[in-house]
Parts: sequence; structure tokens; C-alpha cells
Amino acid sequence: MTTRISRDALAARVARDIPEGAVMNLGIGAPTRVANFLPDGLEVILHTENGMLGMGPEPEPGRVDPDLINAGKQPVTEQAGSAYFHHADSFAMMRGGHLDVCVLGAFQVSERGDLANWSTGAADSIPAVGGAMDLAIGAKQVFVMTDLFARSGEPKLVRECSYPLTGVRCVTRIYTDHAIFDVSPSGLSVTELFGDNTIEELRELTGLDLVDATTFSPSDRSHA
Amino acid sequence: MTTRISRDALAARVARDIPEGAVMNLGIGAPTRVANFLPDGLEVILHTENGMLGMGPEPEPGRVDPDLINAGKQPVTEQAGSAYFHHADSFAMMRGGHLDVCVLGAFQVSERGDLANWSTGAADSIPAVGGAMDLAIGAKQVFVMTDLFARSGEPKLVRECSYPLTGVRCVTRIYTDHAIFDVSPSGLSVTELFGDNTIEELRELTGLDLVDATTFSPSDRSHA
Amino acid sequence: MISKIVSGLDEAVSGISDGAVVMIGGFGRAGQPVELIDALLAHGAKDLTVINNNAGNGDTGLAALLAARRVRKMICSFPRQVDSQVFDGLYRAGEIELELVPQGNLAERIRAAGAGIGAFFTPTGVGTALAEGKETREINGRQYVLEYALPADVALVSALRADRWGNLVYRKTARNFGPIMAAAAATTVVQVDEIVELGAIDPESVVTPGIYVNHVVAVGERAWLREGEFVGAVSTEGAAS
Amino acid sequence: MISKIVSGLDEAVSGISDGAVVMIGGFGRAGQPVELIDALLAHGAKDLTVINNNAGNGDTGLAALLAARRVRKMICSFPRQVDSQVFDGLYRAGEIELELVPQGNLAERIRAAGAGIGAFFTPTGVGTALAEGKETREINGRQYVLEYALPADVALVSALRADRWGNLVYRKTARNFGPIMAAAAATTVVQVDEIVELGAIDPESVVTPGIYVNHVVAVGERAWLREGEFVGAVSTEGAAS
Repeated sequence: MTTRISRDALAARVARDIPEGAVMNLGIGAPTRVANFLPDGLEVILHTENGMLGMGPEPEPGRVDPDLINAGKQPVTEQAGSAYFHHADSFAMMRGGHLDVCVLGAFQVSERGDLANWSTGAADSIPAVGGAMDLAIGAKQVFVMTDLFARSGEPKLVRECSYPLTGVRCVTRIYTDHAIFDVSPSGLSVTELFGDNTIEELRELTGLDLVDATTFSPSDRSHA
Repeated sequence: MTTRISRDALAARVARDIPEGAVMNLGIGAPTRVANFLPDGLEVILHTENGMLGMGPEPEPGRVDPDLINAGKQPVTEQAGSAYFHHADSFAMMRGGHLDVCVLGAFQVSERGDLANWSTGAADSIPAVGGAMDLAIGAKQVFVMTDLFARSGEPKLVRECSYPLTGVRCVTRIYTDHAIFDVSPSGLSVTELFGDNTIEELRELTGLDLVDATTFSPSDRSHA
Repeated sequence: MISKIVSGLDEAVSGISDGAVVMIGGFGRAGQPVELIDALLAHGAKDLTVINNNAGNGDTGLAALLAARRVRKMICSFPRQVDSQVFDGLYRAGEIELELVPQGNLAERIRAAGAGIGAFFTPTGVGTALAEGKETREINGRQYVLEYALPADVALVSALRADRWGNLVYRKTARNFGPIMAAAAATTVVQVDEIVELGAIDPESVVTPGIYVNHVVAVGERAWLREGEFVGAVSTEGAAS
Repeated sequence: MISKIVSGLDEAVSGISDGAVVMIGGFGRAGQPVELIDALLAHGAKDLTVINNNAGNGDTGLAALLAARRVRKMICSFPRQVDSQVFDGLYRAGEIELELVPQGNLAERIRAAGAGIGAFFTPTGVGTALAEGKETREINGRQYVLEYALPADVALVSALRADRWGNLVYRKTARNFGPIMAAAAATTVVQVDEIVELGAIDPESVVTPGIYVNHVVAVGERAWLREGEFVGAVSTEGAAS
């Protein structure tokens, strides 16, 4: 039985890798939680692709402003230093490589860093892509934050994505509930294992040739 | 001997064709004078390609602001209703066909509306194009304002431009010191003759097959 | 005297013909020109192509226009939302056409139309199903796909304030698609909370210069400002950009 | 705490290496970052490619950089001015390379570099000598020429005010190339009159968001504002855009 850390523990782990001053876009869903774990006083600038830098947390009750929402259409707030701009300027910012980090969810990530997160390809679903393809190529570092296994038990890290692609060779690092993986020229390398998980187990479960790039001793892993 | 009207009379004649509400860019040199002849109270919005709409006349002495200049780098003023924007937005406005009128100078205009006004092609000159090529395609109507003949005596209206082109089939109308010409599918048509000039004389002097499209009786011409 | 101000919503949309390509501003509900959409519905134009980031929320605004079967085709990035039941039904029944465009390419195609750019090479979508059949090219070692300008006959936009020249300022993230749609349409119709004196908008802060605006109609201050306090019960949509 | 503020001009330009591609803001003298250019001159980087609308005025600023033989190549739209004698001399002597670009294509190429667009089809220049050898295409009945993004290693920009995140506002037509150059360069260095508290710039009026800015240095209020009155004796240049 492998160790799985909780969604919040994973969000906290991602947050530890965000340096002060980073400009960051947090995808809809679990990635949004990363903001909750940034240390107080650490200045990180949040971008939302619907036209804002310097986005603050959700408002207090009674202070919801329908003109101030994030890409998930949830109410947010304004921080000192924020700026508004139109949609073309906002996506120019992403496409031009000006964001430091995007954190995204995934259906699948291939060992060369292809991302599939916009469509399961199901025939009866209504296709909707939103900003997913722009986010996939929209930062210097593209982090994926996901469970290692889908509910069906299938691994989400794969040799080739079977779901429709969002972006090609775009993912830098994958934070999963089991371990952290870096996309490297030689494939996926494991940089950190959570709990008692071992490379061998993960190799077996995913069927991938994982490179061992862990630098933490077991005792170091207690942070997870 | 043909009749030539003065540069200011020509500027006044161009000004008569500018309707209220027009957004207009006046090229460097003689075209700039058109602004002096717009009737008081007529609202025309002047664009300058270095990033402003709602440009006003030159400032009074002692009120020159080095941050407020036109494309000719001369000091100007700000009118109520003006707006500033950056260079890409300014040229997007022109290229996108949003200006109503540009008035430009010319070395040559061909009978199909090609414009040459940026270079004489002289081997020793330092090439410089500025916004000329953008202005040439940068308005719904592109007016040229020029003497009909160069100092050398050569006509500036020609079958084919011999000088390097600024734009292809871009000129709508040519206001000259002798007559006004429209670029039409069948070539150049003369819509207005100044003074005692006749189509026959102009045909002879230019060597062009000018269409007679004048609608003014001789008595009407006294305005020039 | 220049005045782009029209007195009524009906007049503002009266020029929209059957078959028109209509851009509608807004991202979800933020910046959606609800009063103009209602006027378009009352006006009756049909067989429309609508360009909007989404495909309607709930039963009002764009969703109502869809429900009335006025829209032949949607061009958008994210039709599927928790409350997009009107579009969903039409789409599943094969009664509406959909052109799906990644959001940034949608925005850039609209921007290109306003800016006189015919087409551009974008990295977004390369290698995906949404680039299938499109021209691709490697430039300086990176792969790009060619996308074309997306113009419109009419844009319906919501802004905060206008002057009589049509200069506009927006409010917070309700700005979104407004400025680029205003520039991309042959005719731009804007609803604003308030019309102010010429000169009252700082020239340094104008977001949409009046050159892009044809008709402005004042619809009164938006509810959450009129009430003097922000609201506590705006529904937040779980799903998606 | 984020702070892009550096205390000295020397520090601001210290990262510029020999051979760098340097964008310099300004249109003629308006918006020219004179203090940063002087610092670059003192810094000593050579073999530069400089992107500016013009090619220097008089003997100061960019002209001084040219006179010191630090510039291998100019990319600009309008080198020839009444007071461009420094460039003129170098050019006639074959001692500087020139890439001439129509002003709007120059601006759009810079914008494309910042916006991640690899290349675009523009109608400007079609059929002229400046489009010779370039790919052309007809799109919807109009002719276009393909132009490529123009990025830079460094941008030197002059703005009016900044906060410590690097958010910028400009002043009047001195805005010109500043915002697009700030976005197009790997490193953007900005001189401002004044640094204000974070939050003092209205988020609706920020022109260049801090994401595009690396270093900000305050150089004091521009002379004509410091004097409390506008000036009467600024030379007006007869020639050209």
C-alpha cells in the first residue's frame, strides 16, 4: 500500500517551491488551494487570465463584487499593486512567457511533458477549452498538481497521452499525492517521495522508467 | 498659363471636405495646415501616430510641453476628450482602418492610386520611412495634398510611379494646386478645376487620360 | 458637435441585421452587456453568429438569446458551464453550430481584426485537436499555428463610464473582452452606467478611445454600486474558464 | 518583499553585455531615457544592436552612444532628422548597419515579441521596397506581408511614476514605445521621475504592469515639471516621423 498525502498537504508542498516575487497563475480547482499555503508576508503576485495581476483572496461575506472575479468566475479581491488589463493583453502576458509559474490540474501527463487536461474525448461531452491551452504554454515553469492515479486506478503519468492534448512538451514538474516528478530530457525523474513510497513501487504501478533523482533522506521526508 | 492656388487656399479647400466627427491624421508639412482652416466649432478629432487622439493646436509661447508632441515632433496641446495610447495601439488604429481620413504629401501618385512619398531613391540619401507606409494604408480615405508639378516641372500625377512606392492603390483623392482628382476604376477623374484651368490643359500637361467629372459651373469655382 | 449618445436601448441595437456576426463582451456574467442583449432579443434579429467567451449562463442575457433560437453559431472558448443548460440542450440537439477557440487565440484573433493584422502565428494549441488542419510553422525553434483575424459586424459592450466622444473606462475584471471587441467590430454599441462630461475622463486613463465606439447608451449604475455596498449572495460558478 | 527599485543608474544598466540587443524607448526626445543612455555609455557595453524609432538627435543620449561607436546596428523607422548628424556620418562612412522598418511594423513586431506571437501578416509595406524578398499572402482579398517578432535582451524605458512592483504610468505622448518595449525585452530597466507607495497607482490606470519590469531607478522630476511651468524654448524639429 503506497502513501498518499492529502490535497492540502500537496498544495502546501507546491507552495514551498514558490519563491518571493513569483508571478503565478493557479488553475481552477485544486491548484487554487496553493494560495492558502503561501507564508504570510511572502509577496507572490497572482495573475488571473480574465485580466488582472495582484489578485487577492476571496472577499469577506457581504463584500462580493461581481465585477471582480477570477478565471473560475469566483469572487476575489484586489491587492495593493494590482493592475487590470483586457483579455488580449492578459493572454499576451502568458503566451509571451512572462509568468513565472502556472499550476494546473491534469488528466494525463506524458513522460516527455505533454499535458492532457481539457477533454476526455468522450463523444457526448460538450467541448470546452477555455484558457487551458494558453496556460499550458503560458509560464516559464508549468507545474501540474494531481493525484498520481485516476479514480479508475489508471496512472495519470503515461508514456503517451491517450486523451486529447492540451499542450506538447510543456510540463516542467508534476506534484502528485505520491511523489514529485521532474520532466527531464531522459524522461521522468522522481525528485521527492512522500511517506514510505519507493521508486520501485512507482515504477511498477506506472510502468514507467523513472529516474531516481531524490536527494532527501527518509527522515527529511517527514515534512510531507 | 494655368491657374495655381496657394498652399493655404488648398488647405482650406481640403478642410471643406472634412465632415464633423471625422477622425483625421494630417501628415507632416503642408497637410498640417488643413487644421488651420477647419471652421470654429466643427468637431474633428486629430490623431497623431505617436500615440494620441484629440490633439489640439500648437501651444501658446511659454506653454510648450516636451512630452506633448505630434508626429513631426512639434509641440501640440490636448483637447477635452483626448486619449493617449502606446505606439502599437496607435498603429493598430491606423492599420485597422479606423481613421476616417489621412491627408498626406506626395512625390508621385499613379493613376491607379499608388503613392510614392517616402524616398526619391537617390543613392546617397539616408533612407527613412517613419509612419509613411502605415499612413498610406491607414484610413478609410487617403487624401493627397500636393502641387501638381514638381519644381523640376515634372507632373506628380503619373501612369506609373518611378520613385519607390509607399503604398499600392491606396490613394482616394488628390488635392493639387490646379485641380482635384479622384482615383476611380477607370483612372483619374477631375472633380474640380481651380481658376481658369481646363481638363484639356491638364491632359496635355500630365499626359494622362483624365476623366471629366467636374460638376461645378465656372461661377462656382470662385471659392478657390 | 460629436455625440455618440443615443437615448434608448432599442435605438442602440436597431442597426443589427439578420445574419450579423455579433461580438458580446463579458466573461461569464462580469462585463456582460445584459441590457443590450435584452434589446437585441426584443429587436428580433436572427440567424446570428455570436462571439463570446462563453455560451450563456442561466436563462437570461445571452442564454435567453440562444433560447429564442436567434443564434445559428457560437464562437467561444468555454461553452460548458454549470448553468449553460440552454446552450447544452441546443448543442446536443444539433441545433447550434460551435466553433471552439482557445481563449487566448480567441482574444488575439479579435485583437488582430481590430488592428488590421490578417493572421498570426501563435504557439497556443500546437499539436492539439484544435490546430488540426491548420498551417503550422517553426520560427526560431518554436512551433506555431496560423490563426486568422476574427472581425464582427457589431460589438455589444458594457463599460462603466463614457463621454460623448465615446471614450470608455471599465470596472475591474469586467473590462475583459470589451476593449478588443470594440475595436474589432464595424459598429460598436456600448452600455454604460453613466455618461460624463467631455474632459471628465483622464486622457491617460482612457481604455477604449472613442474612435472605436459608435453608439453609447446609459443604463444607470450597476446594482451593486447603486446599493452602496457590495453584495453577499452572488452565485459563484464552480466550473471553469 | 518585492522591490524592483535600484538606487543608482550604474546598477540599473550593469547587466548589459557586449553584443546585446537594446531597445531604447522614446519618439525623438519625448520619452527618451536620457539618464539610462548616459549610464549605458559610462558602463561601456559595445557592439550593440539598438532598436529605437529614430537614430539619435543632436549630440546627447542615443546620439552620444552612436558617437562613441558602441552601436553596430540600428533598427529604426526614421534615422534621418534635421539633427541626426552623428548617425548620418556613421552611415555614410559605412560604419553602422541599418535595418529600416515602417514605424507601425516596428511597433507591431515589438508588440509581437512581448506577446509570444512568432510572426504576423501586415498590410503595411506591401508592394514596396521594404517588403522585397518577404513572404506575402492574400487573405480575404487583401494583400499582406509576413513580419517577424522583434525581441531584445534589454529595454531602456522612461516613465513618469513607478511603485516597487514595477507598475508604471507614463506622461502624454512620452508613452509611445515604452509599454511595448518593456514587454518585449528579457530585462527591462526603467527610469522614472518618482517612486510612489504600492497602491498609489490606480489599478485601472496602470499602463505597464510590473510583470514587465525588472529594475526601476528614480531620476527626479523632469525639468519642465520641476520648474512648475512649461517651457518656451524647446527646439521643434522640422523633419519627420
